[in-house]
Amino acid sequence: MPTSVKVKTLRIDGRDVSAREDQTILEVARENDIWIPTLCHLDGLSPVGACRLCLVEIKGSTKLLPACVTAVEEGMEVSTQTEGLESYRRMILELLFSERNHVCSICKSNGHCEMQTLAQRLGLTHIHFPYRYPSLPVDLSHELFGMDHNRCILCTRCVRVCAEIEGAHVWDVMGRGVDARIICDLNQPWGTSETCTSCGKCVHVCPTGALFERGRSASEMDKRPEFLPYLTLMRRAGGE
Amino acid sequence: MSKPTFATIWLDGCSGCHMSFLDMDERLVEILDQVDLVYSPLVDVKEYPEVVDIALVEGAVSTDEDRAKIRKIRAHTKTLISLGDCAVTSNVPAMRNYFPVDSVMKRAYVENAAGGGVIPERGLPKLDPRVCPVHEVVHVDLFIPGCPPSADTIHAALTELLAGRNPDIAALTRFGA
Amino acid sequence: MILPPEKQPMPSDDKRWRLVATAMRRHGYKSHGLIESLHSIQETFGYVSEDALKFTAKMLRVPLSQAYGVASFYHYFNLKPLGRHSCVVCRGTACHIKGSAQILSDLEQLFAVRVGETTEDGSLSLLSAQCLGACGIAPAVVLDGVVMGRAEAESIVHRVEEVVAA
Amino acid sequence: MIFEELGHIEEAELEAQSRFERRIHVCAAAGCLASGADAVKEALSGELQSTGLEERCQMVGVGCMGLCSRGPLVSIQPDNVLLAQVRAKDAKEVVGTLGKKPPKRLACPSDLPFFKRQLKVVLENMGRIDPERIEEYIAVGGYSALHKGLTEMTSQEVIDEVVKSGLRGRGGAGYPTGLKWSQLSKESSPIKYVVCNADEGDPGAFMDRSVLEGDPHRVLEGMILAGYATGATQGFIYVRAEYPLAIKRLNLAIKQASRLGLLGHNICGTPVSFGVEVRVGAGAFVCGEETALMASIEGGRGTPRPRPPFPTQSGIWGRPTMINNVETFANIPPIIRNGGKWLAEIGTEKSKGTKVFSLSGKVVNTGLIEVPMGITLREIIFEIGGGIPFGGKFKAVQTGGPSGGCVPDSGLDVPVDYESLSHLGTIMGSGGMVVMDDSASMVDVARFFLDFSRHESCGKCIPCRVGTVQMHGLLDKIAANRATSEDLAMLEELCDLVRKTSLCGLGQTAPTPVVSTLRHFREEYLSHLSGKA
Repeated sequence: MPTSVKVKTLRIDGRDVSAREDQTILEVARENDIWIPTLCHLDGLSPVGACRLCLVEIKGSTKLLPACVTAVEEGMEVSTQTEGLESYRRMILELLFSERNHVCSICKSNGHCEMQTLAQRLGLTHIHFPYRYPSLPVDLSHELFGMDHNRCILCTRCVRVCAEIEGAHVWDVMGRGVDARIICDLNQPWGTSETCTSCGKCVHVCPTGALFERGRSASEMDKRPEFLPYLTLMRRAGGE
Repeated sequence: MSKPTFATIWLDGCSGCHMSFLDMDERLVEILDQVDLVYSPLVDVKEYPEVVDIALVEGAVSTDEDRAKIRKIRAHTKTLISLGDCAVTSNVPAMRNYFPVDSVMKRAYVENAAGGGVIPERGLPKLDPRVCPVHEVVHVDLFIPGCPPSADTIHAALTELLAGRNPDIAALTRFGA
Repeated sequence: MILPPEKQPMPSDDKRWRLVATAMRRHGYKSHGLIESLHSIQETFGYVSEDALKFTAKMLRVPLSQAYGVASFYHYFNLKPLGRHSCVVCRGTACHIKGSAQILSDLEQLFAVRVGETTEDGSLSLLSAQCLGACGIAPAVVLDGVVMGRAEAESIVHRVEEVVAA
Repeated sequence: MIFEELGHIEEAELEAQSRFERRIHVCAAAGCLASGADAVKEALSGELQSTGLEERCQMVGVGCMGLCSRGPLVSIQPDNVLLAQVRAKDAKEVVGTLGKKPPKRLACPSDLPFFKRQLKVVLENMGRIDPERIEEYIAVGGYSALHKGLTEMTSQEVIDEVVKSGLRGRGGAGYPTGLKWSQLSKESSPIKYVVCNADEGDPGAFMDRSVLEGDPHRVLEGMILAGYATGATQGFIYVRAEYPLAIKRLNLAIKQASRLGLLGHNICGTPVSFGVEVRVGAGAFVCGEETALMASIEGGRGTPRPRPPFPTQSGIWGRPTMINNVETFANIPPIIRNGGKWLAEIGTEKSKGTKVFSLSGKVVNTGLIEVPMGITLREIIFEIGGGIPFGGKFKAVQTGGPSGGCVPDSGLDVPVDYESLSHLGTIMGSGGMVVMDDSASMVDVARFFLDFSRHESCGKCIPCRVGTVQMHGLLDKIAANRATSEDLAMLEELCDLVRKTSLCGLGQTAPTPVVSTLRHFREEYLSHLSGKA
């Protein structure tokens, strides 16, 4: 550790922990085996603080703060598992399930889906908000991969991995609000993209069954996002 | 004291949850020792009894008939349990929700029928424009997701309930399990 | 080889592209000029076409998906050509209180068009604005760029009918 | 130009004006233009010409005179005559009665409570000067604050005066302006930005629009002073595309100021440099949120990002950036001219100065008003506004647009300031004030704002993106008398969730219209629950 980096001590859920000053609450929590749920966050991609699942309480602040982007501070007292937070997290997940058509039983990622796993871990047994049932397309124009917008949660991991790691920036978000959608190039079928390198990184960082490899059947799409931290580590090492 | 009364109900679902229920095999006997099965597709009772202690509902609410039925059942049931993803999330049956009812009917009875079928005018319950989970129509006391929930899950949930405890469902199953 | 922006070919012989290119040059062909470029495209052509987006993306070296993402984020940009006439009904609070919803629904009915869309014959685009900031004269309607204040549902609908028929 | 020359311009302009016996001011702001002010101005000019009076009477298009509901407005100086609802066909009569008793049917007494109860600081030049001529601004003392600031005061002294004035951000949240300025000034980055937020998107608000259209140089002057005080050399004005006239006049003002050396390198021979660029929004309410606004200036989708880092730490292109609202900047020149203490004497303990409101809805006098902080809502609505038209009964006043709430009759006597409005469950906001009579349904009002919020949600964070849609759905259900008490409970649960967990201010305040109407008009909601209404 370079000498210029200072160490800070803080409390997370009553435990004293120490951290480098440039670390986020999420990083420190994970180092100390304190679990904070996340969906949009992925090690190796820029943080966006969008899913709001990692919100934590900080003593002295009336606002809930996203652990993924909040830097540690000396003497900070963080609570990650209060009853209020748990209830908010469940409701946020419920909103996601109600937003599009997540029919888990027939999903390629059934059993390997981060959202599904989170729902179970947070004790969600049903969605009490009314389902919206929007009519959304499935793009099967690419010869290797598919995109099912019904299962997309707009975490933008695909957008970020493609722009930040692959450097192709095939994906972006169009529109806004509940009508926002992930698009390929000029909102065109994936198979017609001139910028896609068919690297498949987007597929493997996708937390749900929205992006998948073709030819897989229900429950067969196991994602391997582990390449990412490795890749970013190697790149950083290469750059030094 | 008499045994608690028990019912199972089949709305819009594939009956997979009932199959899973039957998959409890010999444990069924153990369960049935503790309850009085008073109403079910598995038994030949036409009228829903006045009071049922525990009822398992499989399937989503798809038709006017389902709707009327579940309302009536709710009124006569103490603990109503949504069993399986169709009841809990409306699951596969709700995949017709993106299409208007008449095109769904046409697809099923005309386009997919060999030799030009017709949409039957009688004997069919009227499809609701939108399939919905049971709890959007009536109050539900417990949710057991899964497609289908495993026999172990059903067994564990029923055992806990019969022992007067509240089962920790999320520890047993999840959506799509 | 990537051509510098000055050397990029125009999408067509249409001289108006030069106006657009000038707007881009004003921002040094930098990606932060994207929204300003889209403004100039819409001002010049009335809408932002796919060709225009491709051209902009190339000139400003912005990914295609980003150009589309930005253009579709801002409701001021039309990604489809507008009708011969346009009618913008303000949906701001003051206009709402004074009955703009009625004006909108009357127009929708009369011209068989949904707000945000153009009639089949291309004669009228019916649009709405969140607030035109003309609350003092609510309800406000903009017909072909002219603001009409204190609009009465009946007279407005009549006026639009006249203009479209003319 | 050097600063001393400002005096020459002022003299020349006053001298030119004194050659005329009279000035006819025709309102050239959006409201009156829509009522036909252009045609009135043309007709009056024509009439002056044909009567040979054009040498003796100067025609001036001026900024908003406030009483938009009675436009087009014409004022004749120095006779202090105000004419309302003037039509082109009235031109002959108006010109014919110059210097005499004005036509009775047009005359509007200038001692109406609408005018008398106001206190104009920000709007002091409105209706007095031609916003398209910098000379007129200079002739009423314009740019003298800049002169004073840049030549007689250190940048710290400028900040000190702003701190002393107690001025708080007029964009809605009321953050102390001086504090923000000193935060930016402490940043060591060689490049810093000052941004004027003119993305006034609240439905029911047109204060910023009127200021930009009626007195654009005042905003520029405030921005240049901010640049000097904080060490920023580049400014942006982010204006909504829906305000084409404001954009035109701003660009013109920038051109004029640059020509005189009041903008650009080495302003008037001082070492201070400051440039301003107009950036035009494109129809996204969320861009009024400062981090979204910055994303938009960078050319991207206007989606907010979490704070910290705050813009003053890391803003546009990662550089320290300070964002103030139009009205905030417009307050700066008088503060520097008269000293911070002068402004601090107006208003309440915690809210200093005046506030501009756009008064609209079911009220007799709709238009643009400026009042001292601490005035009551009742005075605004019933004295300045003239009460409810057609003998209607007041029900509620909505302030703060989609982030604000409704105040019922019982709250009308509370003095207007940031804190008291917040106690009433609403916010000061940027100044939209929409009056509703008893024909308004509060469920419908809440539904209207949620409809707005769900359409304006950027979609980045889940609670706002989906939560607002679910809330709107529930309000639909309630309005249609199909909802149950569980639905109402769900609505309240969503209010709490969206407020506490959304990423930005838009989401965090989106539930306010529901929360506030539930607080003050709960029985109305209850009467809609199924089987009851």
